[in-house]
Amino acid sequence: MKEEHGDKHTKRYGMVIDLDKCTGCGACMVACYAENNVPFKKDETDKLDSLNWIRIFQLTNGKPYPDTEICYLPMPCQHCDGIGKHGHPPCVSVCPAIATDYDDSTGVVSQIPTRCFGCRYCMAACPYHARKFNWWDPVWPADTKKYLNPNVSTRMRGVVEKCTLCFHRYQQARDKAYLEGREEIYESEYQPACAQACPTNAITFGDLNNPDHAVFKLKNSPRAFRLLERLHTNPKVYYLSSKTWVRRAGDNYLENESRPKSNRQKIHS
Amino acid sequence: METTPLIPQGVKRCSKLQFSLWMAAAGAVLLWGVYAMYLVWFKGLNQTNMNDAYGFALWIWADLAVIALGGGAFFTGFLTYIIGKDKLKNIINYAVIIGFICYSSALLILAIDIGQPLRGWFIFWHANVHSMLTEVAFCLSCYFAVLTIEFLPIIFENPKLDRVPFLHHLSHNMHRIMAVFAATGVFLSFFHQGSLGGVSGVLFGRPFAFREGINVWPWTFFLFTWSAAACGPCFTILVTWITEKLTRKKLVKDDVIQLLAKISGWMLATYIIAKIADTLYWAMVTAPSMGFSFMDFYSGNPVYGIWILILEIVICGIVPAVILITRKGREAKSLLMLGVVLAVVGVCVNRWVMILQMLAVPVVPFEEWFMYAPSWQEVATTILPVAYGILVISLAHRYLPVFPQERELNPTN
Amino acid sequence: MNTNDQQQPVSDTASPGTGDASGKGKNGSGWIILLFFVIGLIGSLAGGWLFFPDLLYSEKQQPIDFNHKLHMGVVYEGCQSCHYFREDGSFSGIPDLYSCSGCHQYPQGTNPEEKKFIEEYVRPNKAVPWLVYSEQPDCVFFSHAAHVKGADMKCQTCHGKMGQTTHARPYQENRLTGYSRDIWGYNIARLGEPKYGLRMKMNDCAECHKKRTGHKGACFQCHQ
Amino acid sequence: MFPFSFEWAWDIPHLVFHGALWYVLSIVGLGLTYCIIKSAVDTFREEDNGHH
Amino acid sequence: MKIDRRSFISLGVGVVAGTTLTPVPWKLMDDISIWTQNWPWTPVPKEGADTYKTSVCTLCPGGCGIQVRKIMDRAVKIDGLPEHPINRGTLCPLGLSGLQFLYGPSRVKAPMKRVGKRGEGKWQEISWDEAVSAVTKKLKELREKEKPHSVAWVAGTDKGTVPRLIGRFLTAYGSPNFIRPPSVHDAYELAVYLMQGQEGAVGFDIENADHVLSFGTGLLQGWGAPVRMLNIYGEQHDSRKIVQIETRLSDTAAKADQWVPINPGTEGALALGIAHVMIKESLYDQSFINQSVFGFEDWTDDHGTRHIGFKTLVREDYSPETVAEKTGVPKATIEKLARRFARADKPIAISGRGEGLLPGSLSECMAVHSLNALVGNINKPGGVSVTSEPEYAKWPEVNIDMTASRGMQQPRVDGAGGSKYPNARYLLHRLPEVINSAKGESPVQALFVSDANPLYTLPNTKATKAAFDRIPFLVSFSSFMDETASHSDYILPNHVFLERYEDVPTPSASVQPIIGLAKPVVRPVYNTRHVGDVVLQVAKSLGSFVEKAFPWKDYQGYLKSALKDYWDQLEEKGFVKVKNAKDFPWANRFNTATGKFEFYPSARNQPSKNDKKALPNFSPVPIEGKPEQYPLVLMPYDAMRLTSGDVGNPPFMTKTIDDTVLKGQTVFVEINPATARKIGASEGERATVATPRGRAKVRLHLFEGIAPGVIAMPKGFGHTAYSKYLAGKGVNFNDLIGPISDPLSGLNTAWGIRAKIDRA
Repeated sequence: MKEEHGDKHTKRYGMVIDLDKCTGCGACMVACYAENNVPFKKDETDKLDSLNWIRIFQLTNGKPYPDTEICYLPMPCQHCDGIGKHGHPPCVSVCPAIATDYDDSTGVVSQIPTRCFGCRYCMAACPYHARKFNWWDPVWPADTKKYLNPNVSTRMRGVVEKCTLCFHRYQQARDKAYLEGREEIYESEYQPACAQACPTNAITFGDLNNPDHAVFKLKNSPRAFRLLERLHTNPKVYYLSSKTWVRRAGDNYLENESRPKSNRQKIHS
Repeated sequence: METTPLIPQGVKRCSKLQFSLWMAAAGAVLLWGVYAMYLVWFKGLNQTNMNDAYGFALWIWADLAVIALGGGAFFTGFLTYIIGKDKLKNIINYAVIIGFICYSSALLILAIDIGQPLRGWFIFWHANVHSMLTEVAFCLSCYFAVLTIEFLPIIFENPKLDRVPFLHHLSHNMHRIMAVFAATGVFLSFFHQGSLGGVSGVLFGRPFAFREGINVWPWTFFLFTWSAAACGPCFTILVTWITEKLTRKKLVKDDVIQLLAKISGWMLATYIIAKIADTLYWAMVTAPSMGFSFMDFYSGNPVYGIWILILEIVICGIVPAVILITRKGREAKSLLMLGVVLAVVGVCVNRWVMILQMLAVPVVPFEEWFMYAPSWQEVATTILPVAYGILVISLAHRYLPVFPQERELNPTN
Repeated sequence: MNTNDQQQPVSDTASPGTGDASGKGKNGSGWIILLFFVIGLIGSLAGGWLFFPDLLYSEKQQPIDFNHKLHMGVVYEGCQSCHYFREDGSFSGIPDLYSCSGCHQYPQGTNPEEKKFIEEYVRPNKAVPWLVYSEQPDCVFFSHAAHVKGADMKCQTCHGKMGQTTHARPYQENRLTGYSRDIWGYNIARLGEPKYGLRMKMNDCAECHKKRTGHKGACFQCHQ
Repeated sequence: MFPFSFEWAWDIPHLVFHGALWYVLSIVGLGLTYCIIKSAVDTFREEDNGHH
Repeated sequence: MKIDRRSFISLGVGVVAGTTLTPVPWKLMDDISIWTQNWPWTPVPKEGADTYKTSVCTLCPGGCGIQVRKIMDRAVKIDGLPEHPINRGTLCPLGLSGLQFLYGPSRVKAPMKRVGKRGEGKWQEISWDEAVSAVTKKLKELREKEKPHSVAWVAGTDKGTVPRLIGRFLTAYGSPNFIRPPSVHDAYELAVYLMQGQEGAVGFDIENADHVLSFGTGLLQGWGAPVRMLNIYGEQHDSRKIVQIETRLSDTAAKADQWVPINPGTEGALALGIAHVMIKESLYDQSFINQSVFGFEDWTDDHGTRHIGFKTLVREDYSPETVAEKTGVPKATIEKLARRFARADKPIAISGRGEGLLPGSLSECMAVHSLNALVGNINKPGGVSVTSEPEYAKWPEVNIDMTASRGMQQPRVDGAGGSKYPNARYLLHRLPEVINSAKGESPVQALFVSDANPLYTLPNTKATKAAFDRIPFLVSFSSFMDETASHSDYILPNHVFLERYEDVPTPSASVQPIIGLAKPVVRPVYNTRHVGDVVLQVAKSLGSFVEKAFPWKDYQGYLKSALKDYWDQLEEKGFVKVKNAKDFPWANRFNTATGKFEFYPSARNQPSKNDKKALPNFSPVPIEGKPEQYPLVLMPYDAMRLTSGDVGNPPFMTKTIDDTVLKGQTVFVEINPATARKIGASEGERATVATPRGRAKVRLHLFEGIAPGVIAMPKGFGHTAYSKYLAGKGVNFNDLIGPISDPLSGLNTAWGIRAKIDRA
């Protein structure tokens, strides 16, 4: 199931999220808002009308008290490598105006809000609901405009946005490398805001193709799984969990299991 | 009754007052829709009940439905000009007008639906040729141009316009090469109807909609074209029948209707066989390979049960097909109309399922079904094309010689 | 008009079959229609090509008439003396007031513009609202480092002879978008040699990238 | 859509897609142009011939 | 020539045809699109050189090091400081939201004077001079009336230079009423004072512990220094076992290696049950118990009276069978818990519920701390120890005048340290009751509130408000329009932490003493002033002795003089690890009368008549309400994404909250599906929850992780002030509960209240 893509020379940035460590504290979400100029509204409780580039889901094993267990699962854009060949995530080929593409050199799935004209086809295509639509004009009340990050453009109403793996940080790291005459970018130089903030270090980020990066080893852990592997979306976000029910909740059923009658677990978010 | 030069000679039309009242009623509905459209354009899509799970909603369904129903134009055109079913010339004008209405509505809906209408042209300029939606946009626009070209000569046949020599000639010349336009229209329709099917069929992140197929075209590509060809003419028949009821006169001879119904019937019958085969393959092979069992798609939610599949395939597929392919069914007026209505409902249900149910089905195992009800703005903008269609049909019927057989069927003296 | 309409046919029918000329006269309406078509066509063509560009842009003067040539004569490191790279690899762009007042705390010469600069900006410690000819929209991430350091390009390649100018030319701002005219180019059809440096629409970037690297690049290469 | 737009590529998908597009557009455009010119000529000829 | 309509149509056609061949439509189309890409109402952040400033976050007692990214003069992002020992480069959602406090919509932008009725929201902006003179005038007046002791000051903490400054001011002025809001550390500190004779904060060396037995403590939900806890949890995930004893499957319970569900309010009993097993099976640290404790075995006092020891108590009263019945924890589980705890290398037992804003019962705290004594893991690496505050520069004693001296001799208004509660230091929760029950004028004539929001955080909000309404002069120093500020007479807004200097004392519950320094990262955004400076100015304008007590020009000067040796290092790095602390200098040195760890605290004035009451025991805290009328038990819970203290939840954090916790403006109450079934309720249903103290409209969330018969509700909602991004959302738990004073300590112990649910 754990397919490898691409040769060793191209980078494939991705993350490994250790669900055993994630306590659902929300630091990744807030770090993301702050880094990426994600606006806020008075009411953000409609999670389908709430801009979140990474959202934490709460899963429960559904067992009655006191055998109940819960697990938090942070879900950013999965930056799918896609089906079959390199660079065909579900969302990219459907965009009629090439507002999103797959960067062969880094594996990042981009989203360019200024190109996007808001048809939302990519949102329909994404099984993870990682893509969010700007239903409203963003508003920054009082003096909150002052904290906007100049490295990330604010988005306007009527376009789709999503996690970029903080690609602007890659751009900045690359600039520095150019200045210093380097080809390589260090692992620590390019880390997205969520991974940087995570107080339990549940999020590890790096080049999945690079044996020197922490994610390289982690992704091959026996605890590793990816969401909905059977769709062959081939995500670059890996999850680690020691719990079978969690791994089952990530895929519809596990590889070596015979197919249950209805493979959908009754798992509430 | 009046006989201003605007109204074609030798036909009866209702009084100006009656016509104005009728138009005012439809106009009021239209205005309501226009107001909603204004709200959506100026305040944004937050006026709808769409959300991040329901990026496509009522409008897109309406879009797909009207395009399927407008398929009567291309298929009737195909039969008339290319196959040479001359009899259908008696209904082709109306089919074209209905198609024109459907397609202009579809374009309008798309313009309302997108988040940044002022950038809508990006779809052409920055076209991604791999996207089904790009193909839809191009073919839709081109076909709309073709439909306009097909509609124009009918407009020029208005007595007053016909007096303009240039328009008279233009109308004549366009008629002469109509087969070329019609053929182009058929070509375009084949692709955009198909691409609309492809829109959901290619989504390999959506096991409910995903279909295997040939090369880049999923089975839904062909099924959509097929069903539009089957059900579009049924819609033409239905609207013709409604027009006849409203104007209280016969406009098209029965044999014309029955010929069209018979062809539709066979199209529908073959379509439904293909659809059943497709459904079986999807339920038994495609979906399980993606980790889903058939009943996952039809349980665990308050609305979408197995009933919708039965409705689509049996009640609105097999039943109308049987009615329309049997002579008895076609000849009994009420049965014929039942068949036609079911076919129209069937194709609408199919489009609903492929777009709205697709989005309702949870894919990530820890998500729940997504339910959605449209806001009034969505309803209003969806009804807008209906009002607009009524207006156009009323104007066309009053001022243009749409039905060649009308004079014969309704002698004025 | 109406009466004309009614009278005209009478005069037309009054002189039937008077040869070609009158035939044309009779059918003159056709030619007049054509004439009007041509008038409309040429008029709009002229308006669109000649007057529209000037209507679209407003013209603004720089706050200070800056003399690049003069400065180039006294600095040691060329453009990068003032337009330098910061340590983190980002590009400083237009120097801030602090950089300028390093030298211009007091007048270095007798230039009235310098005097104005010191009085209006240095003394009150107010940032100079320079108008940037090559300002890109916010969604663009342009890496000077990649071009200047990575690809070893010269400033002049894109910015033309900016360093040799003795006066700050007027800044033309698109009334709709607020952008400098330099981005689109001074020729409305985007033809011919660009007047000041390169044109800087995305297609212009793409053209050069295609030529030099063989591909136009991924979205995120230049967008943020 | 045009060879000078950013996305244009001289590859098979583009050539097939846009080939078909331009083919269709040409047919429709040429057909329409033909009709218009023919009708204009017809109109003038008719007027010249003096019958309506 | 015939010019007719057709000519004009033709002209039009020509114009249209011509225009399509000009740039006009195409260029406009492009430009209009570019306009939509840069709508003037969508802000474009300005670029510029970026710099990083290090500082310390003061939004909670965690004291994390932060680095603030600045673009020109704007602060644009707060990240964790990689070299800071507490948070090691990471940060919690609250700290990450810090800039929303700086630039956000709830800031008070200038000194304000109330012009309407209290709480009406009508304010007049005044100058700082006016503000200071208004305060001075009132204080002078009270001194003239010989009532300096009717002044009280509620300050967020009693550690650091600002509280010291305020304390010094009150002393010079003549009031004993410096009050700190309650927290779990009150109980800890009291327990170690009684059992170890040591005064100071209690530190838990969890970094080096290998087994943590938590009695409902929200270790991963904001307890102590929250990021430190999360760091520890994440980094040494496999080498440490966490056992969480809790009624509800909290986030901590969910992430713990073992969750032990327990009947609410019986944690103390379980601790003693575990002690029973450890003693019975001789699993305790023999050498420690034999050498370093008092009151373990039975003993005889000087009068020859025989007293029972801890051993006898737990063997008699807390057998696993009895405890199992009380707590609902099976006997076998109790035994296993005891064995695992005892056999661990470095086990730590921690008490106190949730994030720790509630002191809790002293006896429970002592019972749990007994376990630490049984394993001898006190004042050792990997154990529990008492840390003292790093020493600051000493200041000259305050010389006070007669008025002040008389004032200082008055009993504290909250009763702490008085005859009834001699061991308590602050009892803020008693203040409303004291004021409300006073005959005649309020014993508090002027109340100052800084870094605290008692009108929100104190239990029984209604009574608190009534009490505050009786205080004639109410001044808030809040930077934000919080509940207390909006009900006060004057608001003298403090800088927020990113605009001011302030020392940050050792992070809560940490062993390593650290001084942090919050520094002005940006210039003050609004017309605000450091509370320390205001105190100095008020002192100056009061003149005479008060003025003389403050020889400093401004707060910064005062701070510099206080931090003396540390200053340079603090300025540079932002924090200082105080050296001597690592050696655990107090190891095994207890300052009790016996010089040992005392199970039987001799610090209590006289030996209790009832030994069983004096020893760590289980005396269940009664909760309000009759079971017949209120069949359910309502408990609050804390979550990392929701602040429940004086700092209102910032919009970013509110945005992260799940839709099963808050929907629209309504909060969810968690209910077990079995309990819900009994009342016929279903998921998401609207209902009213009623307690003896109040009613609230809520929705129900069916959650398997909550014990049947218990319902739970998050703390931190129900704000009435701040901005629209917080106000009006959900219910303040304090509206539904009242305080219950611990008969021993006076501390508030109310952990829950009986409740019922009325379906809407």
